[in-house]
Amino acid sequence: MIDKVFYFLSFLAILAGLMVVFTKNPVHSVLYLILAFFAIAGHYILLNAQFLAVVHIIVYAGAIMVLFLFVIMFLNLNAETEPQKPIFYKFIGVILSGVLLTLFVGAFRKLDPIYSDLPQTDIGLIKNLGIVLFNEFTLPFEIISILLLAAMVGSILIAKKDKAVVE
Amino acid sequence: MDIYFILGKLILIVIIFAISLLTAMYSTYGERKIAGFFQDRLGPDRAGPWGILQPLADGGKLFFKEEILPVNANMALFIAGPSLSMLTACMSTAIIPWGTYLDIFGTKFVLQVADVNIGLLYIFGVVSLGVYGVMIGGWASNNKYSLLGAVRAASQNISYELAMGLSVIALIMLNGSLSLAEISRNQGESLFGLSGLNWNIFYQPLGFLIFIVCAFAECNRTPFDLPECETELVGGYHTEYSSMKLGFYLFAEYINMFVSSAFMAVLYFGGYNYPGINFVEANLGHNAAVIIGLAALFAKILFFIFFFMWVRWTVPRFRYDQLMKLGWQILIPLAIFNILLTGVGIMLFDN
Amino acid sequence: MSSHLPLVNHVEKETTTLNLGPTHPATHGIFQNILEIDGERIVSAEQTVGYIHRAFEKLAERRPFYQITPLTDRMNYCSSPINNMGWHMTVEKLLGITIPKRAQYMRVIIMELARISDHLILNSILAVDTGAMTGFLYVMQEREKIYDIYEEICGARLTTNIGRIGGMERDFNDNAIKKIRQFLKEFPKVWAEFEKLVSRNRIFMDRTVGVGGISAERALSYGFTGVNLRAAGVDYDVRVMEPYSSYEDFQFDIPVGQHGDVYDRYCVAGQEVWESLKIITQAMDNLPNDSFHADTPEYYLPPKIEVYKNMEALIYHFKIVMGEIEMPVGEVYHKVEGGNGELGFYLVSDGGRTPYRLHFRRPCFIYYQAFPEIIYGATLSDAIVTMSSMNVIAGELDA
Amino acid sequence: MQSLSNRSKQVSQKEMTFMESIYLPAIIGGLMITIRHFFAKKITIRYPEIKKLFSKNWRGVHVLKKDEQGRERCTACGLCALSCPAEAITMEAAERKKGEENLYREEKYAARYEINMLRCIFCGLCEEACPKEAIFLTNEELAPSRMDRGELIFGKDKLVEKQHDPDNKKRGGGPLEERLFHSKENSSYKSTFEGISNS
Amino acid sequence: MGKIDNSTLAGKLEGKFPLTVLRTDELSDMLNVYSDRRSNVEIVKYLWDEPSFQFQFLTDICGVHYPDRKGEELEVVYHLHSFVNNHRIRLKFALPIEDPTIKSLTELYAGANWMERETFDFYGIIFEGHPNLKRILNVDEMEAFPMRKEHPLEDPNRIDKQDKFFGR
Repeated sequence: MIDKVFYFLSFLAILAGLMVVFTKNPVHSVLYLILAFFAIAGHYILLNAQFLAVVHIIVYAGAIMVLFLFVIMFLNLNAETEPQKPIFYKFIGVILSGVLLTLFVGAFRKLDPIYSDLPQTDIGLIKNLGIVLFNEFTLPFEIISILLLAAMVGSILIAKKDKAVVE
Repeated sequence: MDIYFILGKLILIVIIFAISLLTAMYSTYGERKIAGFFQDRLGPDRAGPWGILQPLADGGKLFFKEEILPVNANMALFIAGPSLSMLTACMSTAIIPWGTYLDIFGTKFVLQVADVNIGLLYIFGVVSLGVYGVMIGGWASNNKYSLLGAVRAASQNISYELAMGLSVIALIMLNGSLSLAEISRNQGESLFGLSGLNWNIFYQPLGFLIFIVCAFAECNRTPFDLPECETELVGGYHTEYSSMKLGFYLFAEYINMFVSSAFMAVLYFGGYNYPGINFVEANLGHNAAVIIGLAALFAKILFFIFFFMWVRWTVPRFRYDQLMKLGWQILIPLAIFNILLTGVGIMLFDN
Repeated sequence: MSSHLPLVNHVEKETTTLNLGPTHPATHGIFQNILEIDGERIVSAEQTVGYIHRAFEKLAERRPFYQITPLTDRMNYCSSPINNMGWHMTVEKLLGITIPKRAQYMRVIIMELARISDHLILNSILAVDTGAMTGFLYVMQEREKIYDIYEEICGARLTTNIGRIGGMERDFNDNAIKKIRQFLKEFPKVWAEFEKLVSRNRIFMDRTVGVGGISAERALSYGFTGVNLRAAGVDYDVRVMEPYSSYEDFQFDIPVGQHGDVYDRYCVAGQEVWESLKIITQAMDNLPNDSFHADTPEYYLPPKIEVYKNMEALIYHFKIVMGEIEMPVGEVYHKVEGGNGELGFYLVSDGGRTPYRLHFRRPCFIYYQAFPEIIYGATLSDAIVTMSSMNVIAGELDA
Repeated sequence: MQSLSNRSKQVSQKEMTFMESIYLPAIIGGLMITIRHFFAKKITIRYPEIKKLFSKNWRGVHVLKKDEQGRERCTACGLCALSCPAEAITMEAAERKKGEENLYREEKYAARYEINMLRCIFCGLCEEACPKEAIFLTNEELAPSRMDRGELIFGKDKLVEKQHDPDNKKRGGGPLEERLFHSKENSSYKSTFEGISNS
Repeated sequence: MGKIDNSTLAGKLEGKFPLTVLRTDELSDMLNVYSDRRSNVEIVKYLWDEPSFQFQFLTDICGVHYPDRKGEELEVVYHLHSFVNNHRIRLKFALPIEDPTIKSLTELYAGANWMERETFDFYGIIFEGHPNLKRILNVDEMEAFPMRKEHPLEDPNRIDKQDKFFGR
């Protein structure tokens, strides 16, 4: 049962990933990317990492991709004016992605498939996550939270300052 | 997993689905009737006694109306938009605890579809997806008003999700759990000598205020109905929609309203708890207490739906930049302040 | 307005053209604004008007004088009695008729009622355009009561065709007087409630304060009159500057604003309703007891009973109805304080049965051209609010 | 700019107090106002069952009146058509023949009398113009609507009243003096015209 | 609040512009000043600037067509208003129909823009220096200038137009 779900999700993720690249319409690309994120979130759930799955959806699908879509919607007001890329860029793109593919294939050949029969653990549950975060990784966690808070306060300040300049 | 468990859950899902659809349906009627009453009018009163068949008539009308598909619209996405809206709106009912459990012939029948331990995060996940329906539909219509509506909806939802999340964090700190069942159970304790009155609203009034404002914004209700404000954007993201696709959008809005009312009731107003729940349980039995609790929860939900409408028919709406300013410059700092306050409170009183 | 300028000028972005109108929920009537927007900021606007141009000035060149009254109904249809009265007074000025005090007071009462109905629509529609629907319906009930009063006086509600050249067509009957008294008693409560609901609400104030402002100099240069000019701080009111129809008898203030923005316009219009109520109260209390029409049988239709019995009356009746009365040669310009400004009638008569030339100075047409300048750099929402607060009425815009 | 009239009064107060600037008091005040209306008496008139009373001066759809003996009053003088600013009235006159005295009051009558309701603006000028008190805008039908535009040209079949009703208190009904009083509720005319006819 | 009376106003104007102000009269309600069309901006500017007048408000612009007056068939009528003195004046400029041009007042009064466009639309009077002189109320494709007297309204008594939809 779990196997079948795994294969389905993997197939979905790969298909969606390919469609991201191959669709002409950037809005469709973004939507396929969201689908890919969902498939990956499904994988997390299979690993019993519910927290990670939900955060993945909230952050990636719910916020970042919305912003992507937001921007693309404005750019794509008329699709006909999309400029044709020169052949040179396409050539470089093919070479670079070929190199990346070789790298991945090489890396995965060395990899032992030890995760395929991962036992059901509760490590991904929020309680355990919290315990780990606040015991083993207290310092990094606090530093990151301060960083985030600083970023948030900074952004609010910037927004306020902008207003003051306009006035 | 035994068969009864699955069967019970299935029944529950069907019932909850039916109830949320029915509530949404009658919310449309309620909206019109309540709007009428607020405005010294009677509202719909022709279809059936007091017009109670009006939602059926509306639904019938929406189903049989001519379907207009704009020529230059992106067909697949044009259809996907309302469907997504409807889907995400219905998904979040899954984790609402409608009661503890019913004891039917010795079998425990839990009145919650899924008690996931990330309950609150699940809500945010689903809610953050809700904007896609609006965005996709607005973009696919190939209409500038729709696009403006979609863009407004997107930025509004993202902005207010943040403040909403921050306001709920204080609640999580207080309860020590993300599970809605757990939060509801915590609120069943006694306060002022009354059992079932340990509601979070008494500890988190500021958090509730932020939450309800954000809930208004997430549901695109006045004063935050900029994505669909008629006087500016004609119909906003659903300008080009007609027949049942339009119906889906409107319906999704009412389901969202139902769901967010339910969450407000569960998170802040004790959920299925009501004053004197222990007394009832001791005297009338467990099942009676649970059913009264269910009724109490529904009363709270209906009150919040009424409150949504009440506010809608009273206040003007914000302007886009003022909305952003309120969200980013007022509500988020306020929510952070609320977290600090809660932290200090927990430190002082819990020890 | 100038505060927005740097934002718009310095950033070069692709703009979008947005057609606001001809049929848009916020264009109350039919006219078009072609907006260039950058995001939500407006970088330029161009108006197209004339969608309901009905060639009233041309039509008026064939109609006898008394048949032009129904045409004026359809200009500012929110306050058509003012237009009617303005037209009657123009013709009376040409003919040199002075009408009795009672008729003048009756006209004042009707005109002020019309002003109330105009301003309450103006303000409540502004509230609707900011999103608050309910207050609109509260005051709309009162507008219906004003229409009931019109109905008692003349028989119609919206396009009134009220009054006659030389006076009113009939005296106020008991019902009308009762209804006016009742209105004077009940309306202040409703209006106070509406203002309480809207005026000091911060959401509404944020939407309107500082939005769509215009300086007094620009307003004068654009030929603003009425509420829009007074909101900019110029206390110009035809009723006070050049009193007509016994306006000099009444005590009232001219409300003025400071910056000519939407909130100023809202406050001025709101206060004018109170002033109008004052005027109506004074007029009702001091209503003289003489005739309701001038004693000019050659211009004023005789009563029916005389028409059946009296040869002269029958002759006059036929002459007036056929438009064969002697009109003096000459030209007059008469102006009244209409719902949204100085409503002028420039009438050239060559002595024929119809006007040789009739030009309507429609305040709305003149001040609406300032719209692109006012909304430059504002957001789309501001443009909507500004448009509705300027009280642009398509019927008057296009004549 | 200097004051032009010395009667100006500054009205708009734009500074918000603290209570106003925190949104909630005004919103709560507004909520209180609306909730009061929620329980107030409703003003809706449930139209087809309950109808609003029209005023005595109501200008509705036209009626071609008959006199006390059931004869049509109209004499086809054409004043109404002339006075109509919308040019909605068309009529054709005909001579009354022998034996028709019980149908038409005057020697001439309107053989065809049509009002195009699509053009009519209900201004009431025809009623004022009529020297024979034949046409009155007293039919209390609201906004005649038909599926076919042709049906909206009202001929004599629709306009002429079925039967004279002496008890009718509307304009144009009842005995002569009362009718006239209704149409012009004033007696100050008399002196005017007496003066003229004497001079 | 100084008052001006019409005779001093007329005298001053005639003294200031002896060649261009043709005549003045006081028909009905206000002072009419008939002047040469080439001087309209100067006169209006003088009336604006002169401290005792200050006609700084343009009430109205309209055209009139007199087909019988040879050489000056069209007439542009300005109504100016001095708020400070609460006084009005009417300026008239006659134009020949072959060359209906007059200078635009848009430099002085922003509000003259649409009024001049309307006058152009109805009478074909060309305002030189107007930033955007095109039709405003009528459709752009229209060729005639409809308010001129050579375009009469149709005869009200014609009977050949029996139309079920639009009446006679």
